[in-house]
Amino acid sequence: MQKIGVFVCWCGSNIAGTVDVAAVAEAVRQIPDVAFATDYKYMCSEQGQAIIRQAVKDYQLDRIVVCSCSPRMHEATFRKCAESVGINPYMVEIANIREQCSWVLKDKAEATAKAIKLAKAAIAKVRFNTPLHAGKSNVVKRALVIGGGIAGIQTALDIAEAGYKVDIVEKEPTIGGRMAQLDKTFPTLDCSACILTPKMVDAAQHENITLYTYSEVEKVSGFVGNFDVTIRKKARSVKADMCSGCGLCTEKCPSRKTPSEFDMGLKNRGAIYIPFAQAIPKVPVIDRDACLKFKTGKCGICSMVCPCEAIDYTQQDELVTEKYGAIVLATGFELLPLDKFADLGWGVSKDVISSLQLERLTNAAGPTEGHLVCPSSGKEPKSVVIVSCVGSRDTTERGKTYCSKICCMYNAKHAMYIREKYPNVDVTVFYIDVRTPGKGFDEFQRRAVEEYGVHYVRGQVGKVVVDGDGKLTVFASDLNSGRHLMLFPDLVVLAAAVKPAPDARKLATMLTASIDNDDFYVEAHPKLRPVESPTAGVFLSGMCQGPKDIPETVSQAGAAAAKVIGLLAKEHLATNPCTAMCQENICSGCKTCAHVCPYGAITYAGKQIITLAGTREQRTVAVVNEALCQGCGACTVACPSTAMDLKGFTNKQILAEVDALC
Amino acid sequence: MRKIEKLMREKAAELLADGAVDRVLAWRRGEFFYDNAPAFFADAKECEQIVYDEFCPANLCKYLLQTSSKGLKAAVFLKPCDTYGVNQLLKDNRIKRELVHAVGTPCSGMLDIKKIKTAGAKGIIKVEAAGDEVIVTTALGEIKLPKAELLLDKCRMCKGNEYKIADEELGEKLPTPVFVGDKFAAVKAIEAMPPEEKFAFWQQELSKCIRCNACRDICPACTCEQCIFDHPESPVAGKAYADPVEEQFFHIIRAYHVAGRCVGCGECARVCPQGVKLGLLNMKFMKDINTFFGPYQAGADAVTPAPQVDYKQNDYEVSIAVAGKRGK
Amino acid sequence: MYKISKENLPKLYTALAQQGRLLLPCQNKDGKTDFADYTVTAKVNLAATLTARSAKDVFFPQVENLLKFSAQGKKLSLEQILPSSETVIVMGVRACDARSFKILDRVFLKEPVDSYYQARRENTLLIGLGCTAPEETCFCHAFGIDADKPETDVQTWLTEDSLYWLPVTKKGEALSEKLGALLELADETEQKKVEEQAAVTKKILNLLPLHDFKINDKLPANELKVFNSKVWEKLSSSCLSCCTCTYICPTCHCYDIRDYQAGEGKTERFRCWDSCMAGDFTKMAHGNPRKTRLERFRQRYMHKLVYFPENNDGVYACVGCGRCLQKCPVNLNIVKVAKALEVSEDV
Amino acid sequence: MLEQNNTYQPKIVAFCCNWCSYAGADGAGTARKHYPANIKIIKVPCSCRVNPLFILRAFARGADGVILCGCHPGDCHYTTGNYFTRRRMTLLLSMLDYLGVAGDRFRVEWVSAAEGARFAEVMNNFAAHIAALGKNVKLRDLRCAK
Repeated sequence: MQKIGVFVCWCGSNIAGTVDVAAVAEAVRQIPDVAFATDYKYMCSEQGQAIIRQAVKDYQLDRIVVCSCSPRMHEATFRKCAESVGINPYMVEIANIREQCSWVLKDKAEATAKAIKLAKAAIAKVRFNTPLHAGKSNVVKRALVIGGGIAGIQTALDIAEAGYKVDIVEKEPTIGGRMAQLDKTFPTLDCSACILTPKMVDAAQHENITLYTYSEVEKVSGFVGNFDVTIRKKARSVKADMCSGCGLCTEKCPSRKTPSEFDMGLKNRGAIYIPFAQAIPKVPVIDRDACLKFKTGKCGICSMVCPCEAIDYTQQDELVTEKYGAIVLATGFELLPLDKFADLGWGVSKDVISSLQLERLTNAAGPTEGHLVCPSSGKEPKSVVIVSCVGSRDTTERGKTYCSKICCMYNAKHAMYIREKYPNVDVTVFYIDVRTPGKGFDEFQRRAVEEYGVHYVRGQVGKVVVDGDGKLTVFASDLNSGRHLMLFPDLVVLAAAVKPAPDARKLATMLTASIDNDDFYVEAHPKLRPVESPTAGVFLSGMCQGPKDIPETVSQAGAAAAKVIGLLAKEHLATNPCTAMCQENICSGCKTCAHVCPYGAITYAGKQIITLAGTREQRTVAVVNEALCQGCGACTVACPSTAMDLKGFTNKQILAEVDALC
Repeated sequence: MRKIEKLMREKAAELLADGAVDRVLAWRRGEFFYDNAPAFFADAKECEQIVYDEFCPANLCKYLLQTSSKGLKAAVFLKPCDTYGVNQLLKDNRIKRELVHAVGTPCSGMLDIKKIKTAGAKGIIKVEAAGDEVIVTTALGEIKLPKAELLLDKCRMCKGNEYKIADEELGEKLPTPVFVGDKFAAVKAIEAMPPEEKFAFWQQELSKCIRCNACRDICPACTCEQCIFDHPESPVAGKAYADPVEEQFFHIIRAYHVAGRCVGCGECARVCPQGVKLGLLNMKFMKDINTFFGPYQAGADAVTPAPQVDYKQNDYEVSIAVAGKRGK
Repeated sequence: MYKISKENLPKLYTALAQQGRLLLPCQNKDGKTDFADYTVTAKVNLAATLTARSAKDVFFPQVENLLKFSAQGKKLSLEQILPSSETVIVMGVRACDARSFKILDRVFLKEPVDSYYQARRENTLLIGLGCTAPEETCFCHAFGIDADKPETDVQTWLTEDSLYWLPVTKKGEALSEKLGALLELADETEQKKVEEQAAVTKKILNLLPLHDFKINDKLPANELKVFNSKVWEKLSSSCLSCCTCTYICPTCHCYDIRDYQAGEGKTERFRCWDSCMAGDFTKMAHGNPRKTRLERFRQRYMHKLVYFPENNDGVYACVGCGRCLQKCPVNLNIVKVAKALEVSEDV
Repeated sequence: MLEQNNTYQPKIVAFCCNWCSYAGADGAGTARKHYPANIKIIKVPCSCRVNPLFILRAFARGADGVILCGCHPGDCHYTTGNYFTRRRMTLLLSMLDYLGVAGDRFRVEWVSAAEGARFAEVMNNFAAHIAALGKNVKLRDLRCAK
């Protein structure tokens, strides 16, 4: 027979004031397997715990029930106490007779009766408790950062500074990401390159950081502390170790038909190219789809001009496998493709451009060396219209329902660029609302209006019509005055919505890191764990988690780094012992449970099973990875044969509680 | 159908003869003309005993569990509606695709001997379907009856003559009985009842149940190695209803467990010795799944995850299930 | 022999109902006929050849409570639950079902006597009904049962206009006396009518597909060979292991005893039908003696056709009611099994 | 308050997820928000741990009402748990209603850790609702009659 000890706490008058604690102890004493029951003023106090320890010795208790405050307060305390006298901490149950009883009830008889019920329920449960042991898993002291934009770079630098190895995987030929494309940054209007490139260099030169550019994550397995990752290093067709980055090849390349990704298609690049001057590494890549050598076999000019014989047409993709303790997702964003916005002139007129194109047009290192011109004519515009919320806060299927958050600020910034350099160019911004929370942000936007004389019109642009000789007419409404407007700008800038990078979904499945309906990664908890993904050991940095500006991105990058450092600093990870368990003799291997597991903790394996009938058979059954399982219990209900059960909350335990409470 | 029978015998013999399969799953003649029974064939010579006519309602797919678990490759003759069951078994990972040779078998609807008898035919010797009529030869002569009324209930819910899985097809597809009207009409009728009436209705229905488990054992969605109703440790283990509430539990849980798995083959209702209207429970869940989670047909393929293991962030709130009544 | 005209039957039912609890074949909402308590509104259907379920529930209900025990603190108290002692009259019992009770008696009334069964048996009075329209699934003759003469306290026959009534046992006579004027004496010619009708029934029986079906009487002698026969694998492979056959069978009589924890230390012990088809049938501490479907399937038919006759003067545990032929989901049945054994070289 | 003037006290079982609703219940306590004594809470890690079997068992054992509380959709500690709960319980509730047994005796509510006051409010409303319905006779196992 089990020997259960029940300890009823007064919590001073908090409980004893409303509950007849002695009566509770007396009531449970009648239960056959309750070997000892008592009450005391403060069970959590040292004296209180001493009473428990003594009772365990005197009555050889093997299970403990404490009737006290919420387990969220002192469950840990009493578990430790039990452990100190050789009882497994998971043989302790708490009956919450304060928050759920004395504090919500006034009538003493009523409260006492409820307290007794709750105690009986805890006793009923504890009968089925079994000793549980937290498992241990080691931690590989190396982190992987996926994405080499400002978020990835910052996270990597912070981790590296703390003394841990970090690898950055960037799918583009260079790190730097979107920020590298920008001209200036709000709200300070300092040059983007000037603040970014030093960080890029630091990252490249840091002894703890390894860069994998022009590379992609191919495969991820394992779990927190022990990820196995395969990285595909795409063939550059250029030997990085021999290349001096002189750029001769890129100048001489005869193929000039490919629009430059970096310049947002405002300029063409060679088949062999370096995205931009400050690229890191400053090693060109051959775009094999564009290269004549690869297409026709002829040409080969680059290898002829190369002074260091770095060109290698035979180079193959390379697969690198590496172990990591933590993974940071910093996959960033792109602009919503605007094909569906022909009504705003997109794709109809070259002079209807996206905000990122404007950044390139105003950027001194851009295709026009920073001269703002209309792409169609090459002439300076006389007036510019900026349209906010293009595809943002848009409930139609062509747009996104969320607010892209950064547009209001960069619209103001763009307006300022223009008015600063070309005071006689007239700039009008159409907006639904101007949203500029953030330090110095609202002031910034007001400066645009007050000092730079930018026209802000509250209203939507209905359509942008392009006439025969390419002239633009903007039809809009001014909601404040209720007037319909017709404008004739030379340039229209569409502030397109941001969306997560297209490979976010692919990575999410690889890492079992969930994404929301818009493909942004989901946080482990929207408020309390904003930089962690629900998958242990996977962290989020920057735009991939949701729209952010640079300051926010950098601070989140730091936060993610801190989390990673905290994880890598551990020698071992204690795994939560309340995990799912598969009763293999019942499991049919129907693979239903894996569908509902948010952590990819369930796999399947063929095993020799002794059935309940006593026969032996080879069957496929579910296997739970206890390091991954967080113990939510979704699988236990998904399983039709209840083969899946949850330690610490088994079917038997919960049903025992139900029976005791009804 | 006779033509198809010939093709079946040839196909079965051929497959067994050249060792393409170890077993063939088909039907064998019973004591009477109307009680053809599922049967395994291992010997090409035996295949002459294969029968196929309007009295082969049994869905053979569940027998694949036996062959597949023994590592035997089996050819199985599947009427269009039976193919859904095979997909479900595949989806539930209960059989190995490479051990199944699915032979699509045309069907124009199966007949219900009970209906023929209650239609007044006495001393029946032979029954044959001809177009939309059924010719019943009795000791007293021939009677012609309209086929539609004599079809099995499950055939009145025919899903059409498409095979959802088939490695090969026998002959030409046959026109299937066209089911007219709303297949959820009966469910809706019950939904419309006031609670007391619903309760009374189900009390009457479910109290018929003798817990023989035939519904479960024939069901292509009920393939647990160990059913919770048999597991000694399970909270609902039991062999009989010691209290009426258990009748409800058994049927709620049974229907719930096959919800999203139930392919709507109607076998459970067909085999129930007590005539419990089990279809009304399964159909209810099908209707709910379609209305609450979007259109779904279990067994239409072997991959689409069941609605219960899937979700949308903007799913209905639970109260939608009774929204009408609770005005929520 | 007595008689009572059809229009007076309701009077008869009421009179019988006054003598005790009256059960008789009634048609339910779905048109199925089963034994049910008589009520004025009940749709009595004596004409039905066979009730969906046999009448064995009357003596051997699917579930019956045996005792209760409850624990107060550390004390335990017991309470036995006895079967009610009310008189039960079952009317419209067919010859096959009537014989099944004799078979059950061999199980429950031999030492140790099952007091629950015994009490019910003693308190029950059976009114048999001769068959006039046997179905093609009938084969009671294979067990020497006379479909026209049920082994009951009272035998009755239904003709187009009247019900003929013949008390056979003391119990039967006593009942007939109680009914008094309701029953009028039947004269010679009328008795003839009944005999003619019986002759017709015999003719029909001889036309039915199973008229020449019989169980091979050499089965028990060849017990071991039968047990090891290859036919079992073939037969059992299509069996679903559901319990339909055992539950609708009038002679199947296995039961399980279970406890139900009603909470707060209360427990109820009840017995309920069990089935040799069930996976946990006869599961014991060491496990289950019959682990596979084949073994369980074989057990059922070995029991009916071999073991039972061996221990009961050659009486088979089957009465040929044909319910298994009607109800098996996959059309397996004792006839099929017996025939398979007949042709197998193991017998 | 209604449930106090009411002599009949319905028996109610509340399943609460550990991260939101159980904390919410604690919040109700800390804020001394009264709710009927006969509402008893069972802690589960996540609402998705609650098997329909538990709910049916509670009714069988004589519960007059059962309420299941979890994090608001989107806030689940395990990110997706309550999405599955929502689908499962929609089907269960629908079936209970279809059988005419307890369509109005079972409810699912999302209560966050911050909503202590709301927890009490939800419980009071549910208790009043059940009290109005009276005893659960249809889904209870008579052998458990107390």
